[in-house]
Amino acid sequence: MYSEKVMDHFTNPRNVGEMPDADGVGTEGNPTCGDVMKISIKVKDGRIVDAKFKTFGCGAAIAVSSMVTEMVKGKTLEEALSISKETVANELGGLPPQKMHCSNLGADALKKAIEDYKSKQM
Amino acid sequence: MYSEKVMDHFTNPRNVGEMPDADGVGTEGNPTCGDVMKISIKVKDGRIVDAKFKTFGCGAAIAVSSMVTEMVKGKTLEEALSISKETVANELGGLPPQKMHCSNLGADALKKAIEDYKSKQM
Amino acid sequence: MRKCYFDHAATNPLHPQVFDAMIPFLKEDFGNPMSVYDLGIRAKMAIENARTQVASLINAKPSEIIFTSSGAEANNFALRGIALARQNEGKHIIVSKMEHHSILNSARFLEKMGFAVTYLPVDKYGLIDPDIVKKSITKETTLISIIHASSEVGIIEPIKEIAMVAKEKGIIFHTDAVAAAGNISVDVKELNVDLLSMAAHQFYGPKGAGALYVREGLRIVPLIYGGIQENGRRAGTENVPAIVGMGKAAELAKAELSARMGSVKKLRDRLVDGILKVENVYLTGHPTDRLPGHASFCVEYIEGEAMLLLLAARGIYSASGSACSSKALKASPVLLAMGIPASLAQGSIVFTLGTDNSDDDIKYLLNEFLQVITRLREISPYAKGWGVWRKVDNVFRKSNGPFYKPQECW
Amino acid sequence: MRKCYFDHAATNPLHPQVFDAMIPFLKEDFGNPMSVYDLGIRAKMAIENARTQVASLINAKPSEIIFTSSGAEANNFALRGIALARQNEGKHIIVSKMEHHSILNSARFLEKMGFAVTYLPVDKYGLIDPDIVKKSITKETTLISIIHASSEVGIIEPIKEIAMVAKEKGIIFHTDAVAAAGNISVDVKELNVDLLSMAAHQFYGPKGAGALYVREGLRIVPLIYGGIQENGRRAGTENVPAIVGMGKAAELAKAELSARMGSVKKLRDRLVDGILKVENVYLTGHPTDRLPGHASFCVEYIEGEAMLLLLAARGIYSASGSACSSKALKASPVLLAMGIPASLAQGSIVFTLGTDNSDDDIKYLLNEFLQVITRLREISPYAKGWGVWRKVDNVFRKSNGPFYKPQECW
Ligand SMILES: Cc1ncc(COP(=O)(O)O)c(C=O)c1O
Ligand SMILES: Cc1ncc(COP(=O)(O)O)c(C=O)c1O
Repeated sequence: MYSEKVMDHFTNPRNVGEMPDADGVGTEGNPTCGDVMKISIKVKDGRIVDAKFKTFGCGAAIAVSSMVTEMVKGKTLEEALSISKETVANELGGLPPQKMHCSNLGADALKKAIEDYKSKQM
Repeated sequence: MYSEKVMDHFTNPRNVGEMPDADGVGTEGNPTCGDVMKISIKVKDGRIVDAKFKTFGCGAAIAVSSMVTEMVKGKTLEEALSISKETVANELGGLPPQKMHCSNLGADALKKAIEDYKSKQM
Repeated sequence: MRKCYFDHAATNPLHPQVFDAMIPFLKEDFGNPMSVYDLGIRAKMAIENARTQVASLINAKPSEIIFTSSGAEANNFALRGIALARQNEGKHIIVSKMEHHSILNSARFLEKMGFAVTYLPVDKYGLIDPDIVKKSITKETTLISIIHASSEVGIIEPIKEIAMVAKEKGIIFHTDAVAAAGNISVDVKELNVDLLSMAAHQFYGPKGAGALYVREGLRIVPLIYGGIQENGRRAGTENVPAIVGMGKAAELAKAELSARMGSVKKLRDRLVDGILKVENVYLTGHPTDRLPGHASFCVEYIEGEAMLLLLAARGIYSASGSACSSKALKASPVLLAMGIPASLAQGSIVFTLGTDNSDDDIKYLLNEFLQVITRLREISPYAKGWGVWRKVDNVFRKSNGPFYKPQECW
Repeated sequence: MRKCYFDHAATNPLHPQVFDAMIPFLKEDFGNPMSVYDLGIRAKMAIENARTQVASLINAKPSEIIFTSSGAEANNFALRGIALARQNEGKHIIVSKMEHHSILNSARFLEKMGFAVTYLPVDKYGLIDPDIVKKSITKETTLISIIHASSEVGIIEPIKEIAMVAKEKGIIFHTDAVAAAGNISVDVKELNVDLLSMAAHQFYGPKGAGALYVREGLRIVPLIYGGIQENGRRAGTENVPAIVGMGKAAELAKAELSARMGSVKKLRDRLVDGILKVENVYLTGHPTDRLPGHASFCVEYIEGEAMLLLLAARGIYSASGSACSSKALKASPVLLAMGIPASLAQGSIVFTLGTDNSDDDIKYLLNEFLQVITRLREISPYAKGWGVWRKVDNVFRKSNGPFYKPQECW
């Protein structure tokens, strides 16, 4: 069902954790209907230098979170904002169709984290 | 489906034939709906001394005819008239239920043959 | 004793390669295809592979195949599923008198539910006239279902022509191809049918697996409700070994179809030639538009079950449409619909050939058959003619003309 | 890697003796049971023998058993077949919220056909109260259908008591015993039920064979129309190998029932004890009235599919009622009906044991399970509590009382 890459990120997720000194934090989802992702980012000179996640959810949700935190590191905020459900799924070698919608919340949580960061700058 | 005895009488039927000098002939059944039996008897001193049959029909019908012609030989007319569907079926070691009704016409054909004989005596 | 199985229309032996394909799913690969772990995924993938194989046999897309447990289930599903799905558009359906019980009795169920059903007549060959189909269509007609090939008399109906009639009027068309699929070339695109039934055990696959082709986008009401198996259209834990077997059987049938048809037809023609040499034996069904392995006859003056059992005692397996040979004790309605008199229908005997039959089987059959007929005719009171029953018979002969001089039409 | 199959509620491996019993019918004994010659008779006799074996397992008469292709088919057949047969007497039926989809979705179909359906509520254990059943009965009620045992939470319902309620009012009673039959003692006479569904693959028999018990003399409308197979009540060429396998599996289940129940329960109790040592893990279903091999839990703060897949990666097969683990992407309606909050239902994990499991399997499971939970909780944002979601959770805890202190109730 899951690609090898999904299984790899699910069973050995990268960047698990909280970030006490996060510059931005975003949470997406709802445990009563499925998956929840919480992404924390550290920003320096307009670039995301570190990212961590905590996820409540299925294998796909964990793999997506892991992949998003990997993809985002070193990217400018603009670049990071261009990450979409599709680009994450592609990086993972595809996701089962029924998982595309519900468990693929990484990009959304990331956007929220970036917004959080931006709102704090204002 | 059929008992061994039925199969024996079906595959090696006794007393097949017509009887040019028959004392009585009885036919029962109808080829459009299934089986037809024609039984011819020879009567001497109130006893059936010979019987022959011709049958159009299934295995059970042929076995029944063969058995009836065997059973009847040597019997008085009264004794012969007491032969019923059930006694024939019992002699054959039983018949499948659905065959009891349609293919078990031997006793009826025999009755008709005896009636034929009797009507000729009058 | 020699054993010759000439009853392939009843069911087929399993192809050894089909057997081999099934075994792992009766052993280590026992997972439920709905399970999300590897054992379930392997079962699910095996089913999807089988779906592709079955689709390929009839030139459909895999997503257009719904697995069922039998041909009868596929027929019930098609007839009732479409009639119900479209009942707001009309409540009239059309079937023929050649249909299998699973169509006829589904139609009768629909009648009880308020549908009107037309049962189309057939000619002496069992042929359905597309023009008669056309004339039977009303504004209320939503579905036409016609058998592709008859397992009783072997006739192949003009499905493409009838489907075209349906298409012209925008009516859904189903064909019961249970006896046809895997035995002759069946292509849903070329036939232009909307639904098509099939059963694995008719082409060397296992019992317990059938399929309904449903053209993409067509809505059908399920027959078996429950979980989301078969995309929510047919519930129940999938019979994985049987489905895998059906897939393999379809793959083999596709690869070997023309070879099988050729060899089986050659034997069949020899069989028919031989049997028609016997006096007062008539071919039933169409002389040329028939399944390649199908040979069906009516033998005058004797009864089918008796023939069948004496042949079986000699190791030859066949079928009959006589009343006595059916467990329902009714002569085949198909034979009667073709106008065959009931007395003659009692003499029905059917040989259906398969890839397991050889030339020697045919020789053996012809020899034994003559003996059996001779024997039974000796026992029959009609061996010299139908006597009082002749009248019926003569009327029939006249109205049916040269068909019953088989030498002329075969 | 060690392989431990703890998903017997999904499907069972085939018993080796069942496999052996089936093989001849996949090979030389391939005849159609409707055929009147020896090959057909052998198949027919094998089916009748299986019918006797299945009947004997549930203390029924052979003539009261109708073979189907699955548990789902048996359920559809029962619900719709009785509702239709009795529609002139009333159009109200009663089912519970614990039912399998094949009952629930059949009920919904009947609703579309103009029937009224009551879906009975359950308590926190999933228990159905006979008094509530009684109160739901109207003059229009013709059928009550209640699940015997749930494959999701293992609870065994008070079928005998509910059947008595139905009997008192002269209402037909069906029980879905698919998860129960062959796993606990099921006796139709003692339970006094009118209809009962079962499936072979739930007791080491094959997929593709189920059965519906129909009390003698009870009229039921067929689900699959066609020929006279199964006494005209279920058409389609019989799946002889699967039916034979079901018979053998029933015979073995009957002979070994108490031994199987004993050994499986011992392992299950050990499993439950071990798992409930983990913090914030709750047993679902009833503490004592449950299937002997059934252990089901909700694990807080993590999700079922993730647990299930990490376990599977370690060779441990289980199930979950979480939304993400179901192909329909819906959390188990059964868990929700029991009042379990949706967030907690996501943490559903179910282990169902069978005769192939050993003590070492349990040890292995407990060890790996702890690791998997620990791991996933490290990843979870809720490991220290539900945060804003706690409110829901607390309400639930209060209303559900001590049940969620499993130490007290197990
Ligand atoms: C209680 C219950 N009813 C019905 C079914 C459906 O049976 P089947 O999967 O054989 O269709 C199941 C399946 O496991 C079940 O557990
Ligand atoms: C034309 C036709 N339709 C339907 C069926 C029923 O198929 P099954 O026996 O698989 O239920 C048959 C059976 O041989 C058949 O020949």
